[in-house]
Amino acid sequence: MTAAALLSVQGLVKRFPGVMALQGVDFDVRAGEVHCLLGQNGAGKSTLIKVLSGAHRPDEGEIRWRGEVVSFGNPTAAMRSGVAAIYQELDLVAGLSVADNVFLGHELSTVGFTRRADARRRTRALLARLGHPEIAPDRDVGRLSVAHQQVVSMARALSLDGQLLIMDEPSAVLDPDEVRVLFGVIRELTAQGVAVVYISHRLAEIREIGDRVTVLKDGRTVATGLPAREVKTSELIGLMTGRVLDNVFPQRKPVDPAAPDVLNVRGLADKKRFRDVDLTVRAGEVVGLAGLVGSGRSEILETIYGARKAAEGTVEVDGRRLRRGSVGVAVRAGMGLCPEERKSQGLLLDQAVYRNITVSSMSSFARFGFLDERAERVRSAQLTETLDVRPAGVDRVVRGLSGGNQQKVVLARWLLRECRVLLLDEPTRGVDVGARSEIYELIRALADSGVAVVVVSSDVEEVLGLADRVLVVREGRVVHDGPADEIDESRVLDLVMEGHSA
Amino acid sequence: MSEDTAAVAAPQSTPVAKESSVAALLASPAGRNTGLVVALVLLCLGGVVTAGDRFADVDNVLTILRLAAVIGVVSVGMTFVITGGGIDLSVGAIVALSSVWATTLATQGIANDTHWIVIVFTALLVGGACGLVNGMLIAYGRVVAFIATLASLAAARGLAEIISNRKTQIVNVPGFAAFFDASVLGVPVLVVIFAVVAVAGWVLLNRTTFGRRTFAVGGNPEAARLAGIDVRRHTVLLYALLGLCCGLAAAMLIARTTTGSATHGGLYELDAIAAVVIGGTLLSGGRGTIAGTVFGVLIFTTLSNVFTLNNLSISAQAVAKGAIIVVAVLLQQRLARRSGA
Amino acid sequence: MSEDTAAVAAPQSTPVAKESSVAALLASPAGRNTGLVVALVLLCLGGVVTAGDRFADVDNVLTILRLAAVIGVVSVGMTFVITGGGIDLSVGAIVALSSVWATTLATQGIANDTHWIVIVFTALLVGGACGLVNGMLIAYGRVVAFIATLASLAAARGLAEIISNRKTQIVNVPGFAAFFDASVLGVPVLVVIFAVVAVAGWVLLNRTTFGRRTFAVGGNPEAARLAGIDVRRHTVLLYALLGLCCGLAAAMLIARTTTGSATHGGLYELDAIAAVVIGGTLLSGGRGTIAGTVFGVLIFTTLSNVFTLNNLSISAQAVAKGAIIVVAVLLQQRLARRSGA
Amino acid sequence: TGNTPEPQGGGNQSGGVKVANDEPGKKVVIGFSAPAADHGWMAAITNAAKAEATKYSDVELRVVEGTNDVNLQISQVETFINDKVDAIVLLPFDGAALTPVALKAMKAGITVINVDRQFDSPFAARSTVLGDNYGMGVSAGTYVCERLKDKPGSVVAEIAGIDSLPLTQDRSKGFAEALAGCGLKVNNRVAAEFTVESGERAAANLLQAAPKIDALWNHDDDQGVGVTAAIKNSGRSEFFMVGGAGSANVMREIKADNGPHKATVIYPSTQGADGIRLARLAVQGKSLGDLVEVEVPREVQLYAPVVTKDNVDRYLPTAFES
Ligand SMILES: Nc1ncnc2c1ncn2[C@@H]1O[C@H](COP(=O)(O)OP(=O)(O)OP(=O)(O)O)[C@@H](O)[C@H]1O
Ligand SMILES: Nc1ncnc2c1ncn2[C@@H]1O[C@H](COP(=O)(O)OP(=O)(O)OP(=O)(O)O)[C@@H](O)[C@H]1O
Ligand SMILES: [Mg+2]
Ligand SMILES: [Mg+2]
Repeated sequence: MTAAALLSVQGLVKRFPGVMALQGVDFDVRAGEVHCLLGQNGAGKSTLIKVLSGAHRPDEGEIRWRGEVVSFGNPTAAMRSGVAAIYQELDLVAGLSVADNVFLGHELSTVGFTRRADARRRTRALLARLGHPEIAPDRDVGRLSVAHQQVVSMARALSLDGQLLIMDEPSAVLDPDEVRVLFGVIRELTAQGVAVVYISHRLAEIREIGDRVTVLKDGRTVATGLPAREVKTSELIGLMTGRVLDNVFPQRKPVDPAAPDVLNVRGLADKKRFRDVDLTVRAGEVVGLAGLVGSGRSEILETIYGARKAAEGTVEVDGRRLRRGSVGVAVRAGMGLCPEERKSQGLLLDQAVYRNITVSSMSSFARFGFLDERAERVRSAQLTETLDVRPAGVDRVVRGLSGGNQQKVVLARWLLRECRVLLLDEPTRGVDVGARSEIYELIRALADSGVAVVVVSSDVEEVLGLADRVLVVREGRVVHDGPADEIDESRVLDLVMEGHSA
Repeated sequence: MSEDTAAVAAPQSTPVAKESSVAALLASPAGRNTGLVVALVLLCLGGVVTAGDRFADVDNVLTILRLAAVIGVVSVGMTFVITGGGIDLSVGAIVALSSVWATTLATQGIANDTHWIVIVFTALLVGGACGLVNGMLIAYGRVVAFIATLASLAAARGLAEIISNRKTQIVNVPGFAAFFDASVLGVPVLVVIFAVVAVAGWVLLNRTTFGRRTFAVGGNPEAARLAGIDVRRHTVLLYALLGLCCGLAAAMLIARTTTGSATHGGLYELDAIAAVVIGGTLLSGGRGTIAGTVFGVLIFTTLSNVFTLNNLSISAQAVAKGAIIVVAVLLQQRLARRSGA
Repeated sequence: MSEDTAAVAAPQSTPVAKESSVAALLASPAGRNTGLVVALVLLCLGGVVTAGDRFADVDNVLTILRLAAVIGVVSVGMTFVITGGGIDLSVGAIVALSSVWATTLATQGIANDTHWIVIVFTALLVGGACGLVNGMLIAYGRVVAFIATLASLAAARGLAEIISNRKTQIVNVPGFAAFFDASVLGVPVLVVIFAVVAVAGWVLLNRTTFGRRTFAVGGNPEAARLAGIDVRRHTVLLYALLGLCCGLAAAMLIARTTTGSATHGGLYELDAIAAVVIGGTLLSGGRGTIAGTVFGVLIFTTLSNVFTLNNLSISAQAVAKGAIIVVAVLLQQRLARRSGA
Repeated sequence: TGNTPEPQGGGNQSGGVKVANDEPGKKVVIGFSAPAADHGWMAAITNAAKAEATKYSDVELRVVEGTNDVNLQISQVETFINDKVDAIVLLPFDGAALTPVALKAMKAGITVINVDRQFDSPFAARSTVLGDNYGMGVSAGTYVCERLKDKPGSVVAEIAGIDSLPLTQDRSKGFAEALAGCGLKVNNRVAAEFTVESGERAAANLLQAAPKIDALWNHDDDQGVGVTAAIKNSGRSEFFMVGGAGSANVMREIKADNGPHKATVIYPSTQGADGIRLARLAVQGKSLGDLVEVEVPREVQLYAPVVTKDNVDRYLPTAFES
């Protein structure tokens, strides 16, 4: 490992209207190392990445590349120098094929004409290297699952052949199996001397892959160069949040055996993704759905919610059968869905936070159709405070929030509505450790107040720690249904992967 | 961004002032629309300098407002549709069809026997029905709004021609013109109607669940659907609302010209969309401002008034108009950016 | 979705056939545009049934194609702009201005001394320059495309009227009309030009980096920027390209009418946008198909040919046109959905 | 009432007595194309042509969609040529632009009758029926001069039609030149678009621009309905108004003498109908009844008379209902 820094950053400052996203960041990356960035939601990690990759211009500070001061005025300049980035918000172009996306901006071409066969071939090779030979280079990226889109983003970054690869929460949408493949690729790269900046909210991952750690808090470096394997978890959490957290998962109360069934799903099937799904959730119960990415869990939730039309089967809430394929009916029956893709399915990005929160419960703030905005703001402010949305302020436009904070806004919407049934698809994706435990507390508290909760998560630990009962989904079928305390992580992983060739 | 979001987002300072909805009503459009106000003021200055008293005359101002009234009503409706992520090219044709239907001999016969309000109702009914058809085609038939309303444009104008046999139909119902030609405290009824529609539109868009849903549907229809909003029904309502506005505009136009004709409302679609977009409503949906639209309409009507007062040739008018539009938009953007929105 | 993406996405079966670009060229538009093809075929059947030999006649088909050629060239350019997330309302005005500029006495004088190609170059130059101005206003001035091109529409038409002094300018340059009126293997030169433009457009959109970037800029400008594409420069290029197409269309129109006039190209903006959108290009950008646009143009021109042959009442034509547009779109949607795209 | 339907389209009464020319002859297929009927006069032209055709059992008329796109109109004529019609009556949107295709039709042996807007080649039409746009302006100007000749310094206003059309230029030119003859000029001029609504809009602004007016000439009686409405709204009555084209409405108003209109200048909407007649005669090889000449003449220019209260009864029957 060379001592000379490939990239070093000093006193970096970036302002947005009303917000100082970065207010003095220092750190350096050496060739061949995996440098992890840690920090709470809104700490400035993504902003830092964007500055380093030329997507944002810094207001102050100095960036040195191989010892020389540089200013990456635009992404092309950064790419030319050998910096490749995978952004948190997966900036792919729906409508273009996988291969087109991989080579967008640095197309393989002869006098302007694209070499499509070449691009396809190299894309296939890159995808195979990332453990996903099944993604066809000709598919429309917009039709891939988020996980597959993440893989395409990685293929894109690899195709740039950079010396510094920056990854902003690449594992958030991947399942454990895929994370393992990703780590394999990272090790391969670092062995060739490529430096990697890795961002994740999962401390276990950082221990596994990281060499050094830099912690950001409120746009400032609070610690840099910590040895990833040795540093204590409590120390990291302390640095990030300023407080001590010992137990992430809240205490489970045993579900009252006399509690009534609230959600009752029988024989649910759609045209091709899943079938024979039976699911019963009692009042006060949290049911977790584990499974591989692409196993059809999101589709199951969306179908229960009426956002997709079921081909067969019934959904009952409190004993009343719901009409198929109507979200309105489901919502009126007391259901709420926290969708998987917050940007495209969850948020009104250009609207204020409070409007995003109250959108599903507007009628409770309205008299004769006229809204009481004051009440809306007050209630929203309470919720955002509980969830620690940063920066505070319910009048902020959601687009300006960091990824994790956006997720909390979606969650707040359904907390506000006081549902009978809450369906949560990856509720803590991109949420930092501190806020995560708060969200767990909230889910638990909701359940204890009699709500039936269904949680889909690719994080097996989360499913086991949070749920009373665990269902394992494999290729569109429920292959296991039992209490959470009668099963452990390795058993779940076995079930999940049975017959899977990985 | 809706007017009030911007207004309260800017300074986090005075929560007391925020609460007063009257203050908000006054402060927000002005804050948001500084550029438009400046453009309009400059235009008026231009008018005063070049045409002096003839421009600043009360009668002239009322003339401008009267001219703005008809297209203004349509533009307010258009603001809803565009904010909701749609577009409607058929507004002019709907105005024509409504005006013709409301002035057929049959309608006039009934109105003569009962009350002239029959004519107004007929126009509203026809307009609303056309809007409903547009909305259904778009929401349930899933025809792209641009194409669906282009088709309606052709069909409605054709129908208007068939019904009127391409003749201008003259209105002879007593009381009808008298009502619309009257003034309330010196303000012509037409202008009063426009003002009422604009204020009602502002309230509907910014203070009701309907308006909030409109922003949601236009901003991210998938998210709105998953949040439990019936996006398709709402879309139908938006087009029906615009249809009603067209019907009302037709009634106003009948009163103003004493006629119904298949040629009424020519190119209203462009005028209305231009006023809405120059006002700051996003063509892609999710952001809309009624105040901006009203300023947009006023800018365009004042412009042609100033041109006429100056006896400018039509060609020169066109060139100047192009330049002024661009300047107004640039002004609006620079000022809006500076005010931190 | 671009044609080829869809075409190869559908059946995962024959990777060999996929590689043959000729096969893809033939297969893809057909697969993607089944509905349009069906609509066009139905329309032609309607023509044959109602007008028999008069419709199926070679001369009549060439008449349809000649009519389609001018607006077709504009529509191909428009496909690029719309796919790239823009819109251009000024195309008709640019055609007018180019036609006028290219037929001023001065231009004709030079052309008489040198070669008629001067006229064509002038038209291309003026068109391209107008497009460049549009593009700069939109990309660097950040004026909304709708408003910027609306302003250009007014300004360009006004300028055309001033230059021509509102008189129709007659072309007296020998060779000019002769060239365009000629036929190549029985196909009129105008039609050949349209075909060449369409094929070149298809290749540019689907087989070059420029085309890929157009999709990216229209589909997700932020992603395009992060991928290192100069979004603003690309936007300017798109409008300039459309401007060039308008210049070419102007030259073709000059040849067809032997005149340049400020009234040329009236409402071409609507016709072109309608053809593009009915062809399946998304008005919001990111997806576009040249083949669809060509079908769209042919559907509209065939429609008016069938009407001409059938002596239908003019108002009834308008109503029928509206209905047929809606049916065509519904057909296209249903069939596209079924074919799994 | 104003919109009482009267059974006649423009040309029914024209021609008066039945002459030998009306005897059925060989069958004639006539194609008819005109600009978009986006205003009353243009609609009346087409209606009159259709009405005329139905009077002859030996005429088959094909009317195509009116259009302001010269490209489309050219292709309509091409379709007629393909169809081998016997004659084409063409009111071109732009005379010069339609000349090449008219030449092509003539070369194909089709009798082309040019109506209203003239081709720029004498070989492009067998015969031309022209209104007299310049003459219309002259007539209007002369009438205004007559009424204002004792009041030098009078304010004259003009509301033109679509300003980008050559015919509007001609009308304005004639008007200005006639006024110059008596020392007057056009003090305020605006242009409308031949529609009621645009007339109202233009007039409302014009009335503000000119606080005092003595005479107002409005090019088109269809837009005149809107102009009258605007005048009524403004409550102004200090001036008299001269119309244009000669719609039945305005003539009734002149007759009743209860509005601003004191006169109107006719621009015959019967041109289309005359075109049909000439086409039929030319194809059948007949001559014009009242001429000694054995062939249909090359050009017929219609007169633009001024209609006032005194002579209105003569013109009312052939006036068009806008
Ligand atoms: N475009 C923008 N406009 C305004 N504010 C922004 C913008 N982008 C980021 N911010 C603000 O900058 C701060 C840092 O955000 P950033 O996205 O870098 O956080 P992060 O550390 O990546 O958080 P997360 O873990 O949630 O992704 C936040 O307060 C955010 O609201
Ligand atoms: N509309 C669609 N058309 C075609 N394929 C689809 C569609 N929707 C989803 N898929 C496919 O389904 C798979 C993803 O399914 P889904 O998102 O339900 O998985 P999941 O179990 O929820 O995983 P995750 O937890 O990552 O969301 C992907 O392979 C995706 O390509
Ligand atoms: Mg982030
Ligand atoms: Mg999922």
